[in-house]
Amino acid sequence: MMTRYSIFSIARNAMNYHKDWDRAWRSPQPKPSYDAVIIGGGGHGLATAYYLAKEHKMNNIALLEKGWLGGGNTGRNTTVIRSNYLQDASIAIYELSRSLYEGLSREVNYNVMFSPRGLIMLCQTEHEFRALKRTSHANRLAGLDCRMITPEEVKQLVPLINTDAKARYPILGAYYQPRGGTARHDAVAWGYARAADGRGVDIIQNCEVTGIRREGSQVTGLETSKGFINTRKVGVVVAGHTSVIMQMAGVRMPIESVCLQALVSEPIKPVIDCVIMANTVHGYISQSDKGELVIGGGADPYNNYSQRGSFPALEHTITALVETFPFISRLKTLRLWGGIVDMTGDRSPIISKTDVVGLYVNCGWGTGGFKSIPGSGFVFADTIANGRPHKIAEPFALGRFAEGRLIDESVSAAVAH
Amino acid sequence: MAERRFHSALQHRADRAGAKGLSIALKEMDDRGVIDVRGLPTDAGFLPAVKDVLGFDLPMDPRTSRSRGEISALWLSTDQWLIILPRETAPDFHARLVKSLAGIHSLVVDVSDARAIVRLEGDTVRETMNKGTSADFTDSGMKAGTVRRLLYAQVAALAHVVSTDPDVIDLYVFRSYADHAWSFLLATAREGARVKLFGKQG
Amino acid sequence: MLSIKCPVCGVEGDETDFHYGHQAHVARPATTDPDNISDQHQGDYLFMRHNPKGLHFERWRCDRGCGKWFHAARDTMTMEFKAYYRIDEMPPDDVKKAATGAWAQVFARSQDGGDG
Amino acid sequence: MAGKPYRVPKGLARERLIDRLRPLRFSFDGKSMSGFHGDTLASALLANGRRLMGRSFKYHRPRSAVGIGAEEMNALVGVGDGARHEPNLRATQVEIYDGLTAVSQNRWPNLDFDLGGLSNEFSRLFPAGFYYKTFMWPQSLWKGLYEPLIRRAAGLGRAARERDPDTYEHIHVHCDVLVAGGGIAGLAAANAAAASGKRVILADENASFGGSCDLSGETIEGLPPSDWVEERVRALKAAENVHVLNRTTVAGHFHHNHVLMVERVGDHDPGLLAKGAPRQRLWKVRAQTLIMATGAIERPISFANNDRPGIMLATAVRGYIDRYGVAPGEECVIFTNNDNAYLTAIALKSSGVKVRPIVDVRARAESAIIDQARGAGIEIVNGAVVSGVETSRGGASIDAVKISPYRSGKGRIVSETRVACDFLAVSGGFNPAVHLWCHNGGKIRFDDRLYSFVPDRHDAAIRAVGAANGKMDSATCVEEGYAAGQATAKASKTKKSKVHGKAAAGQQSEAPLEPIWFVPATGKYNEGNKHFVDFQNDVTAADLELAQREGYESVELTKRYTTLGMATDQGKTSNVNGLGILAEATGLSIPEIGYTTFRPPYTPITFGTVAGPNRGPLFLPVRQTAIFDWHVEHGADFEPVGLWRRPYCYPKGSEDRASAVRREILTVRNRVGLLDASTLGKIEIKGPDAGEFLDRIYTNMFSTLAIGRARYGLMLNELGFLIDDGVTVRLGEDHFLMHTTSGGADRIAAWLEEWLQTEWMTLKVFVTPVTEQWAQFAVAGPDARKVMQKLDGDMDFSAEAFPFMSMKQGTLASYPVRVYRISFSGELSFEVATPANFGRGLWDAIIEAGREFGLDVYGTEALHILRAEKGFIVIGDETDGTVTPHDVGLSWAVSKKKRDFLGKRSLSQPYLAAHGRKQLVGLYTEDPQEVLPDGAHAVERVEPKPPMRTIGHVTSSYFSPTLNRSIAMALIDNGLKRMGETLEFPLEKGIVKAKVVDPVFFDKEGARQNG
Ligand SMILES: Cc1cc2nc3c(=O)[nH]c(=O)nc-3n(C[C@H](O)[C@H](O)[C@H](O)COP(=O)(O)OP(=O)(O)OC[C@H]3O[C@@H](n4cnc5c(N)ncnc54)[C@H](O)[C@@H]3O)c2cc1C
Ligand SMILES: NC(=O)c1ccc[n+]([C@@H]2O[C@H](COP(=O)([O-])OP(=O)(O)OC[C@H]3O[C@@H](n4cnc5c(N)ncnc54)[C@H](O)[C@@H]3O)[C@@H](O)[C@H]2O)c1
Ligand SMILES: Cc1cc2nc3c(=O)[nH]c(=O)nc-3n(C[C@H](O)[C@H](O)[C@H](O)COP(=O)(O)O)c2cc1C
Ligand SMILES: [Zn+2]
Repeated sequence: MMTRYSIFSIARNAMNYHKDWDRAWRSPQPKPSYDAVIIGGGGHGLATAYYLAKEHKMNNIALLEKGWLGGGNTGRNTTVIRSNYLQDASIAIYELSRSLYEGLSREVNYNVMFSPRGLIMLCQTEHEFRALKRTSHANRLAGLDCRMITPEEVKQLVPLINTDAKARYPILGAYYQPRGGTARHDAVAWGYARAADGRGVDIIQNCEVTGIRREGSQVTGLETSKGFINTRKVGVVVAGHTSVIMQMAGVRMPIESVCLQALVSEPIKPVIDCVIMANTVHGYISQSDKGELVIGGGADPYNNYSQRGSFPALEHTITALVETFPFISRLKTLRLWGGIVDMTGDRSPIISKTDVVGLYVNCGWGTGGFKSIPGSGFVFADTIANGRPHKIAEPFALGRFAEGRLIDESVSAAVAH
Repeated sequence: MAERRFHSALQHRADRAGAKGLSIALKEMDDRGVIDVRGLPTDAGFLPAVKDVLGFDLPMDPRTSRSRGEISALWLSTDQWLIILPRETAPDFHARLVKSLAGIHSLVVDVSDARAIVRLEGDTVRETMNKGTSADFTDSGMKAGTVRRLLYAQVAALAHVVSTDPDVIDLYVFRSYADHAWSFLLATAREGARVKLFGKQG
Repeated sequence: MLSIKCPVCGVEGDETDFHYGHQAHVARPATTDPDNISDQHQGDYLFMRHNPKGLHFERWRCDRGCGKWFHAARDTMTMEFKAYYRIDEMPPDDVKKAATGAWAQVFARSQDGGDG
Repeated sequence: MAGKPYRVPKGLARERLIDRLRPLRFSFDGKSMSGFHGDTLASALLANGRRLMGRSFKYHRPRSAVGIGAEEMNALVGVGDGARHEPNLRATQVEIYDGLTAVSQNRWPNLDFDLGGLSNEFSRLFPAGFYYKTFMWPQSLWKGLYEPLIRRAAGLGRAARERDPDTYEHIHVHCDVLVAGGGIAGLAAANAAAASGKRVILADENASFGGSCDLSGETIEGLPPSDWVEERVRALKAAENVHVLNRTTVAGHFHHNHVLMVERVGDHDPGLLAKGAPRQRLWKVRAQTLIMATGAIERPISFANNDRPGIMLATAVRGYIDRYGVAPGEECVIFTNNDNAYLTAIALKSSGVKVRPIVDVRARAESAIIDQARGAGIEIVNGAVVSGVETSRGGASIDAVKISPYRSGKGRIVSETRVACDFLAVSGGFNPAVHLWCHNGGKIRFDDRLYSFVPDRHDAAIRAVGAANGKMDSATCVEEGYAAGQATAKASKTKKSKVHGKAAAGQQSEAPLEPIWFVPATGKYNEGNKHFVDFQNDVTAADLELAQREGYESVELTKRYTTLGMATDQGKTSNVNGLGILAEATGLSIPEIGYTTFRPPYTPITFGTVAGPNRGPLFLPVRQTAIFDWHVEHGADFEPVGLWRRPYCYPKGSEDRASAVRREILTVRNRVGLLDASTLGKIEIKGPDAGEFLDRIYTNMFSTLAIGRARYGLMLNELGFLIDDGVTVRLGEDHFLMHTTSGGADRIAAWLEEWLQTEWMTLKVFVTPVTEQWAQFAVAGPDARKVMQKLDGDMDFSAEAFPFMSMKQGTLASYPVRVYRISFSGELSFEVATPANFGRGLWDAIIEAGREFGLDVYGTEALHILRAEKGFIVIGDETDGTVTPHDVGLSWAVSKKKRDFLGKRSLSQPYLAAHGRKQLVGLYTEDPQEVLPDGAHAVERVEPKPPMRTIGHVTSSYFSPTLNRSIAMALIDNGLKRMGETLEFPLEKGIVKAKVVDPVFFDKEGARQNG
């Protein structure tokens, strides 16, 4: 039984200079065989493993991560959390996720710093204004706590924003989710990892899956850099690398992997308290608890696995934000980076069984899946455990592409961060 | 019959004939006409039919142009050219070209009003261009006659290197963007912001 | 910022002078036989994409040059362009040989390209 | 805080960079101080005896400058007032000018007395990652209490509040060779490359060139370093093929050798800004070869309280004396594990600063430099370490250091000797600055002579030379530079002229360095003592060990758990030391531990520079029609439509938007209105296969259209969804003119080209966009014909001669025109097009001619309501990328005859062909005055509270002045089957009921437009 984290345990450990903390998670060698194996140690994979262990009492399971926990997009995302999507199917999973975030720190006894500081989506053209009004009506009737606000209210929430009515893209209004916000990205991965480990899940880092073995249509095991592992249930949760892994099982995916970049400014005293998204100009910004402005924008167009993007996308975003927040002109960025995101044909995720028995896939979160980690893990675990889609996961099945049953969020004029 | 009124793209800019405090000279060339010609050099008859009206051969090499007297032909693509000529002669030239090309697969359009043309002149013209576009204007390959399509100041544009000594470049932008391009030029050609690339430095 | 060279007009420029056209050699079923296309086939044509980590075959448009579409073979890890070829062409043989995974199957399956 | 001002007496030091004849005044935290031209803020502060320059991030420990350049992590200050204030600048790189104002950061109430310092007292409670372990209970307090506290404590400097008054610009440049770094290696490389006629750019972040060669104590090709540098720079500046840039940081290296550089044009001299210079310039460079000559960065050593003000890097100390004639104190102890720091001892001595012993980790070390130091009478203690410091003034100043015997390998310190001194020079060796090398994925390998990483696998695209490549002696640096420069020439055809010969510098043989990552403190184990690794983020050796202990083993996890290397200096001085400590903690080797990813920028760059000229009015282009000025003159209320600005309406006098729009609509319905429709997309399409082509592009038939006639067409994407609509006219047998939506103009032109080029290559069709060639106006209303006839022209406008959906060419008021009888308002309407430069003239003529008929202009909002009254759809309002023609009642426009057109097959995919999809209907609210809000959703059944199942939403909703009641269009599940039903729309304010009706609200039979 691992020590509970609390102010008291910290005080106790301070006595002898923190030399007695035990490991947050073990680093076990893989067993020859597991009841189920999750591929991918990002937020979605770790959450899936945790809920498999907790909700479905599957304790003989492993999670394989080719690098380090959270080293994929979970460790490099701008942490915007919201649930104010347009389509019913999206609202269902993102709101489940957001509500799980509310209690996550205590659920996993690890402070993930979920900070529902409020999220503002600016309306900067009549068209965007209409689109977000439409979303607001849909969300209200779905029971979400969201509302349209006036430029004056925006100014109150973010005094340093440029609300000049003669601006190139004047702020006509905004769509506000008071309990949208951010969380500490690494902590989400680490918290789930520690809690899953506590429930017996073998979390195996530096273990790359190199092949998927099947007998007929049934998965029988995985080849990995640490040897062969027998299992008849595999959950693939590898985001940007989905096509690569699924190819190992001969399954083609409606996905392209492209680079999405982000950057942070030097830390400064608080200037922005909410998350602001300016979708017309492809920029969004928030300020972390450490004081950096965390900034993201649009993805590069071309297929890319290098985790290094092109500058124009960032230049476009920064230019837009300097216009929206003139005061940042003399602030500086100290680091920029990229991640490989998995974009589907309709920009909505895939949570699905496949034609290969025992092979499940959870991907396509693209530029917007940090916010969905708890919900996605919850329904994916249920899907894997019971061998049939969870209600909320159903609409996100692979079959929708051949039926034309798309879940198109671009409709709501909001880029999906 | 009432008399026609003509308004060039930059008519409203008082400084369109020349602004102060710049490191180069700028002016709008509103007396040029432009004919867009499309056709296949592989179609027997196309090139001769154009030559009959033009008086000389269309340039076939990418990014080049040919000129005779008041008329220039600019290469745009493997099947597209712009003919630049005195504005008042454009309608007649257009009519004659259409006639000459009758029966030959082609599309000839008088687009004299579709673009604004700004002439840049001075010894930092190339640097000024490179403040707005990634195409390499200091390259020795950019000799007189060169035609280059560009993204200039976020806008689709075309540059025609008219001469290299002195450095003269005609910048073409679509009419609706003329005001923006002009403002961008004024901002980046400021004397105080002068840059001279690869020259002797003090 | 990628640097790209158009095989049609030879212009070399920043990626911002070009337009990305995604996967190359996707055959449009309706062009060949509009009356007999299964829902699955149409769905695959619209959505299923090769997405290799490594050598990829794609389309670009020479926006700021001749305006023509063309093909390119590019490594999605190193970004290195291995070949540029015209829109009506298949990749040069040496590059074709270097293809792996789904692409190798495509080129094996049909000499005339098209992996409907 | 006092402290004796200290400039070394004139003549004792070379003072290479300052000019004592040009004194300057500047202020720090409001206190006026003096310095000399050439000083940096750091050198000037030290000269003024101001050692305390900042506070650390987490524990608010007092800090002073440790370095002398980009590596500085402590001395971060805010510079400038008001709108020009910039936080977090390195005092070591800020060149002072007369009147410069600077302030310290992250302290309250002031730098000397900072309450934040308390956190240092409780620091034991804040180990790495402590916040992950607490503040979880109760949940509500996180947002309400804990987080606000943390946020207030966090952050360094403060942001300006107003708009930045300075200007920025970009420049693109291409070169054969870009040399990053203007030290001797870079200068040599640039010279060699230039000699071969290559186009060369040399950039160095400093004001002056030469890098650290002046501190190397060596001669170069027989010359004193500074002379050699001067000669080289002069040669480069004289060359026609070279561009030399100082104050220019090579910030990032991207794919295909794309390099970003930031030139600080005016930061050092407000006078230049006044003369119109941009403050900073972003260079976007495409280089054939990048030569990285970025030098080496010295590393500190981790011992107890090694962060105290007065503890500096050895080369920095040497630099302050040699370049600025500034000594940080009066009595110095040197702590080193290599020879280089001996040069500092010698330099101090010769400048009259007392040098207490050189404490050398190495049990024995012999070399020329060491002898030289000994010869100068400097005491050397071998096999020893500095194990701690004695401080006063809350740690702000040093009184003495503790020296202890040391045997390599970690053991406890048994004895210690106290040596009084007021500052300490430390050298733990040098790390090649490999940042640029790694930005784009370049590999590095561990060098066990330097105990650091050096570039691996050079190629034609990127090479490293000099200290950046692990070469620490001048001779080799210069040779390597020449060689690399010449190598770039190999490829070229350009003739090669003779390149400067081999470097002939007496290479100083150095005694090998002995790595030391951690110095144990005296007494008990290291409890409570802080051995800093990352100074700015207050990351200690204990934090790194804790991360390992807790299982954050990967160096990437350790980094994120402890924030090692994540501060504004990005670990320039701390990363390798951190790896050393991790290696000792885990028993692994440093290569086994690996290293974290280097990312751009090398040093932070301002957002203003990145935005460059694209701000304010130049942020994005505003597209203007030929009538734009008229609209402005007549008080148009504009709205952005794509990049265009279009008049939303033209309020008169005190009119508000709504009443202006109502007036404009009634003008059109009752008299005649004029609209600037120039933004409509126009594309000429010609060729023997033009008709066939249009049949494949549109859902309906165009090959059958008669010459001179017009037809409304729909375009789908391959998914089967509507993407554009518009009227296409047949100009001739093989010649068409297509109209697209304003937003669609460019997109659709590209769309047509794409299909012609990539799919239907055999079709003989040319496509030329002509949107910008034409100004186009709609003259619409019952009196439209009268106005047209009033304008003298050569066309017969009678209903018989000029029927609905036909076109004519001719002249009107002397202007050449194309006239189309098409209508988006439902009224009798003529759309008149004339070449754009005649647009304004014709516009004025029409207004003139229309005056007697009460003609007036109308804007986009009136247009939208007029079309809504007629039930016409707007792409983007009624459609959203998921809507088929059948959904919006346009099945009549979808040909059944054609075997194929874009999107046809997808229309029969199961879900698109399914029954009960959302279908377009009209809505009449029960209360005719009640206008449904845009996007309002109808529900299947009203529930006491959400959730309620929605069945569709309002796509357009207006109050119709014509019908004097509200009208709306909506996409409703199975809508067509619901005609006559009453739907319920629950709004915040209550439920609104509306009846489902035909979406054509006005003039169903079209008598008016056809008339
Ligand atoms: C720059 C950026 C900004 C973003 N901003 C936001 C935002 O603001 N809000 C939001 O909600 N979302 C955002 N996202 C999206 C979000 O980060 C992702 O959707 C989410 O993190 C995906 O989590 P994941 O666990 O599915 O994938 P990942 O976190 O990428 O985890 C996948 C893991 O699989 C591992 N793996 C891959 N191949 C193998 C193999 N063969 N064997 C073993 N393991 C393997 C990888 O190493 C990786 O650790 C952003 C993404 C990026 C890149
Ligand atoms: N630091 C030391 O005291 C030390 C240690 C070893 C060697 N040396 C001596 O240093 C010299 C090494 O010469 P070198 O030329 O290889 O290195 P250098 O350090 O002398 O010069 C490198 C130059 O590049 C600049 N620079 C670094 N990164 C940059 C960037 N991203 N953009 C722009 N400029 C950048 C630096 O400011 C510096 O001016 C030799 O004389 C050698 O003897 C000194
Ligand atoms: C929300 C967020 C905040 C970050 N803040 C910092 C920071 O303050 N300093 C820093 O050096 N990096 C910061 N990073 C970036 C990481 O250092 C790193 O670049 C990112 O996780 C991608 O990993 P990689 O660069 O190692 O590929 C931050 C990343 C995220 C997602
Ligand atoms: Zn081309």
